[in-house]
Amino acid sequence: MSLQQSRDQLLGAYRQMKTIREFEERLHKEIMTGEIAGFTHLYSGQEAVAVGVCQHLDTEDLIVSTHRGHGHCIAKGCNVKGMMAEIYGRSTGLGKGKGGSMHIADFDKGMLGANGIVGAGGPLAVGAALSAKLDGKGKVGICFSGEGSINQGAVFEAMNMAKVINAPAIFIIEINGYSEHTGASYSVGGVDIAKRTEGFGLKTIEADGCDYHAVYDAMAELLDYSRSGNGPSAAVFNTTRFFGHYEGDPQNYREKNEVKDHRSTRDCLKKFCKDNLPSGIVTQSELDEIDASVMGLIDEAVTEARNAPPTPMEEMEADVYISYE
Amino acid sequence: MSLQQSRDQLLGAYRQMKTIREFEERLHKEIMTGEIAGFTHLYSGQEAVAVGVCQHLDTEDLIVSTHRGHGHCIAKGCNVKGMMAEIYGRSTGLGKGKGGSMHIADFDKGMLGANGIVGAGGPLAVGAALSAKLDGKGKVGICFSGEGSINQGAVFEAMNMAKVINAPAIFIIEINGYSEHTGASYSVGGVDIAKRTEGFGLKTIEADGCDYHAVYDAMAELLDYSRSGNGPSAAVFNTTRFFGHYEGDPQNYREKNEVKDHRSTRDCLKKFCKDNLPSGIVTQSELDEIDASVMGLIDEAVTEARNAPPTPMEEMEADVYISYE
Amino acid sequence: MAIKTYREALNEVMHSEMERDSNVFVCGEDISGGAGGTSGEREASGGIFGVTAGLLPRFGEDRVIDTPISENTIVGMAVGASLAGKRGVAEIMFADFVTLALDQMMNQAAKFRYMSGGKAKCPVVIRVPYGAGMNMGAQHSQTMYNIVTSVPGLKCVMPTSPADAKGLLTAAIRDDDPVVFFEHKAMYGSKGEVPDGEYIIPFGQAAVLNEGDDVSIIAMGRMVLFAKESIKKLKAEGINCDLIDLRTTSPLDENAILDSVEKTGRVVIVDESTPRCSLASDIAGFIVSHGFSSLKAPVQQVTSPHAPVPFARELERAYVPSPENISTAVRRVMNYK
Amino acid sequence: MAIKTYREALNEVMHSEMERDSNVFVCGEDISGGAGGTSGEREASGGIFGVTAGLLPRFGEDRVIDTPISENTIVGMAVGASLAGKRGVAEIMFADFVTLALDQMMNQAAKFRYMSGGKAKCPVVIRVPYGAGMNMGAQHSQTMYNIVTSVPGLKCVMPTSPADAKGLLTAAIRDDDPVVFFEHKAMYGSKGEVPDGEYIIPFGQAAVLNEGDDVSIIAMGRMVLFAKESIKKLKAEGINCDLIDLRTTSPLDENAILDSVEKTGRVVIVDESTPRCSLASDIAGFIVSHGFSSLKAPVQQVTSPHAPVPFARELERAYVPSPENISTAVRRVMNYK
Ligand SMILES: Cc1ncc(C[n+]2csc(CCOP(=O)(O)OP(=O)(O)O)c2C)c(N)n1
Ligand SMILES: Cc1ncc(C[n+]2csc(CCOP(=O)(O)OP(=O)(O)O)c2C)c(N)n1
Ligand SMILES: [Mg+2]
Ligand SMILES: [Mg+2]
Repeated sequence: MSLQQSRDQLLGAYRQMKTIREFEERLHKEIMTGEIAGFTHLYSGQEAVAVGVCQHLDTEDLIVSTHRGHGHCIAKGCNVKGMMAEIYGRSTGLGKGKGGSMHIADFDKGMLGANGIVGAGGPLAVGAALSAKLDGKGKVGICFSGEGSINQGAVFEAMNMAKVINAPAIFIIEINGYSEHTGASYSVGGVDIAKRTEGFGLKTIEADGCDYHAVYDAMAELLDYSRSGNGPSAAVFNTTRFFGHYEGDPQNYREKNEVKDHRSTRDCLKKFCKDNLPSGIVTQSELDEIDASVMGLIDEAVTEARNAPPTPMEEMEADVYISYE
Repeated sequence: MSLQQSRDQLLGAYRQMKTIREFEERLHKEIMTGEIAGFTHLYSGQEAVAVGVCQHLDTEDLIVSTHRGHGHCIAKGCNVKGMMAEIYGRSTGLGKGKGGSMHIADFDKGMLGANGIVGAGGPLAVGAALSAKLDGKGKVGICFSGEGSINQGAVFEAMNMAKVINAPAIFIIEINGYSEHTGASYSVGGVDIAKRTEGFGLKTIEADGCDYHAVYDAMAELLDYSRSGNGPSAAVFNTTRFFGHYEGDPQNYREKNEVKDHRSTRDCLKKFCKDNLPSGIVTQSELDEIDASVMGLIDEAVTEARNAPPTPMEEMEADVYISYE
Repeated sequence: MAIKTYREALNEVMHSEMERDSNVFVCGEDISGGAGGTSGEREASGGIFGVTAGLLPRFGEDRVIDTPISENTIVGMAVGASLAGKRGVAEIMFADFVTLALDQMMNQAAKFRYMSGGKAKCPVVIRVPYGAGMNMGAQHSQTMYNIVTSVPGLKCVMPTSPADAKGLLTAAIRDDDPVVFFEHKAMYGSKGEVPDGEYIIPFGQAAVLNEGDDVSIIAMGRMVLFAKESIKKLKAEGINCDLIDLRTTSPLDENAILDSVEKTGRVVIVDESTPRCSLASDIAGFIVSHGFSSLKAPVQQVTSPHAPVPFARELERAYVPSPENISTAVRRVMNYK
Repeated sequence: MAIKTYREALNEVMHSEMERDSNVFVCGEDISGGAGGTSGEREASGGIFGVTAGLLPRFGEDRVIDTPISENTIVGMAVGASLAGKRGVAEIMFADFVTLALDQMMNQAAKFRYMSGGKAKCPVVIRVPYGAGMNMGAQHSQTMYNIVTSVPGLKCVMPTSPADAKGLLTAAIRDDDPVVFFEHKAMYGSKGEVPDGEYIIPFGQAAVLNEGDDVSIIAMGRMVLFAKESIKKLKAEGINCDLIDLRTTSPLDENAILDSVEKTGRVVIVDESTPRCSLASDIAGFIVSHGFSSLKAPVQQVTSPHAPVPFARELERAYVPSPENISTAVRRVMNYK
């Protein structure tokens, strides 16, 4: 039923999903030590979306992310150690420690940044898509959004704008059930998000965001559509988050066993294994090897970040402008 | 086919439509004299919408208008002489000449103001509707918008907000074909506005905005719905404007005979006569009498505005605050 | 008097004002939390900083309104309802998001009364947690009160103690003009004595928190606390300072400023904002225009640098004005001859 | 050199820069007009003030983009494309609507480079027609440049002559940082000599438009023209003024200000904005902090009052600073002893 993918591709996808998962599980532990400052929003549980989308992209396809950006970064190929160092606020971070978890970016990788302003990515992604359109090489601009952000005026404007200027923008809406402490069924009036995006004239596909193959296939269709000059499109993926809104969130709004249940029934990594191990296209020992290498990478990333030099004081007033006098 | 209305009601509606029409036709002339400063956006052509909507309202139902607000003001019962004086920037104006054409308001009449910021009325109207909801007397908050404003984030947010808080807000969308010098078919991505409003979960009716009875009937249904606690709704009315976007607009974007054609085929006053004279429920002589009285009123309004004292200098810094020290 | 936190003081005012006047309502993102959640816990958070806790259970969903993420409409809705006779108290979760709601603040709320020739009344309060110091990065740490202060038609309030939080929020909710109310995030847990019963502090009255003949320190918001620390050390060095806590930056207590400047002739202004078109420059400019003859030394402006707020701990610590920065500035004006 | 209007100078720069660099594009509401109209006239207006005329026929719809009414997205789209390698020139039809786009200006464009540790580049220009004087009322007459100047990461440019319009817009489009470009609506028709060929004025360099030893007049935007008028009259009275046209308010030419103040010791600042946290106060504050020893008199700030812009002709005329107001302020500093 799902599109065929090579063994290498599948192993690559698994590696990314696993890297995201372990990055986040480790952060969850490290944050409790108090060594990491500020706000951290973990992506764990939603890996299949980031990876299923970004598997189709190269560095010239541009993505714009959200406050919950680690997964999108890793899926788009950002350096994992540079990310960890950024989250630790160190000079070796992707942004020299000046951005932090909510602002990780890697412009060389076509990753235009996580973003602390919910909804602000919409217009930016349309700009990225406009740039792609002007270049005429069939590239796209992708906007990741949570379902909470879908109430922000900027996101609606962006959808409309993309349609009007016929830009290859793709809006990925990840319904993880919550906008901070508020459930999706409350904050989204009219509830059916696909009906909204269709109201803006966007070709829209809904799929299971906990199923890597479902995401991958949906994106194949949308990318085909948007890359060929048909304008913007949207994907609506149902998914779940395994941690609180931010680290430290007591999650009183969630039914006690919800996360436990979702971890057992809606884990995209488990689903990936169930879908791909039986046929033998990938083997358990290959996955085990990946697991070990991922764990090693994360370990190193944490150790290196901890030991990295702090950001030097000169950085405080540097890079506000390229030139200013 | 259309709802029955008493003779008095019909004559009242006619008087209002006629007043709006003549107010605008006269302004169009007076503006050329140079006596009226600033930006003036005429409503002529769209009268059936303002009047068909406001016929159902009393002063406790609140409306929020646009930059093209004269028609909504008159339909909601604002004092015509006070309006004219405001447009002339005189001390006797509804806002003592401090607001001008784009900011005419009459809070005692439930008219919360024309507005120079396209789209800003959306959130304000939801607030008015919220107030009505809290009061529990079955009143509503009404937002007039042009189809150009339907691309503004604030309007989308407002629709969603009204749905989420179940406020009796009604969004009236007047498609007059243009947003300044740009056609509706260009600026509204996806084009079908009703599909958008339905995407937000709003009960939506489309009707001919050049037909007073069609507007009236549509509003009866929406008001019934929103007054009884079912939440927000929307009406989409196709209409036309007989003048440029603002006075002075050369209208190069319009087919040469468009206005002439519309004046002959889509004039809501003519249609009103055709619909109501044959049955004899109103008579030509009654309408003639109204016409004469309206012309007299407008004449007086212009004369009085012209002769009114200018706004005194003390007003420049007055009313910024109620109290400030 | 009882010892309370700044957070508690604010929370109690909302409780008592909602009790007192059924026209008062509150709205904002997650101000109760839990709506649409699976636990059924209807108040799951009571606001991300806990300031609105207990309101929903007591006053119900009609008057305690959790909203979608739509800052412009959160404010606009409160404004619209306030024009219609209610008193909306809207929360913008972080001051940085004022960027999104500025149209409803600056072009709508601030101008209705004027444009209507004095007929409109817009008694809305917009509560805004602000400020740096918690490693929240460039988009969750800004001050924004200079922008609000610049807008004719808005009032700008910045309490610096639990008692002032109570007195000023009560005044804000009862005020008939639009008020923007700045609460420093790092101050929510700070404690102090709070008067019992009804307590109102009129706007436009600065508090003189310390008296000294040498230097006038003029500060607002959290910087007042830093100035207090600095003053203690300076006293040990023999430098005695006036400390003027503006409390409201619009209206501004011009007399309190000029009186102090007349006495000392030496001025340090402490403002957490970045320097350009800041409150610091506003007041320095005011003094050189209206208190020039009293001045004995250059006015010192202690602000953050002209840069976004950095994330890294060490940088952020150096970025925000500190008690040491204040002391240095005071010594500099003292040494000027 | 040829005589051109301010509008023509701007228009020609957009033509030549779009010709020179295919990465440059323009976007905004009705910047060509006519899209979707019934006449088939694809460029029906060339911008509501005619500044973008002729671009669409020459460069086509891909690079000359008429947009829906969505200010935040107009700017955000230009910002996003500029991050991706283009150079977007966005138009906000009236400065007053900056309220709607401020998030993309202040929280996005201004901060990308810093937050990315210097990796991002955001060469966007946001053109903003501003100012009062045409009876457009409280929501179509504001200045907004104080807000933009306050934001670290943005540059703020305010040309006051057709020649400066050319030199500064060229510099803005080629600049690698985000630039907000303020054009006074009442100046579009004003004429002056404009250098032929490529002409670039670097940012941060004020122009000294008149020299005199008595008083320093520091002004920006349209106020520079009023100051010129005032200076002529004052000269007849025997008062000779320096006139400093800031040209860019961020970066600010601090040396030009201090040099002049050192010479005259008497300062009048003219700023069309309302007074609080204004450019006038910013510069007055700068002077009292950095040029105090030169000052011989209180700095005079000539601004609009702390009120929205009134509609009525007489009131608006009295509201905006006038040449007479400037002269009065100059006489006042001269008479101070
Ligand atoms: C403009 C703005 N408003 C509010 C917030 C605070 N905030 C951060 S994340 C969030 C919820 C976002 O929900 P959703 O879009 O569903 O993303 P998720 O957190 O579920 O990934 C909110 C309200 C913000 N960062 N920016
Ligand atoms: C925020 C904002 N952006 C732009 C404008 C300029 N403007 C005034 S009216 C208008 C077009 C509005 O079109 P529509 O909503 O269809 O109303 P109509 O003029 O047709 O009645 C525009 C772009 C404005 N006043 N406010
Ligand atoms: Mg979510
Ligand atoms: Mg229209």
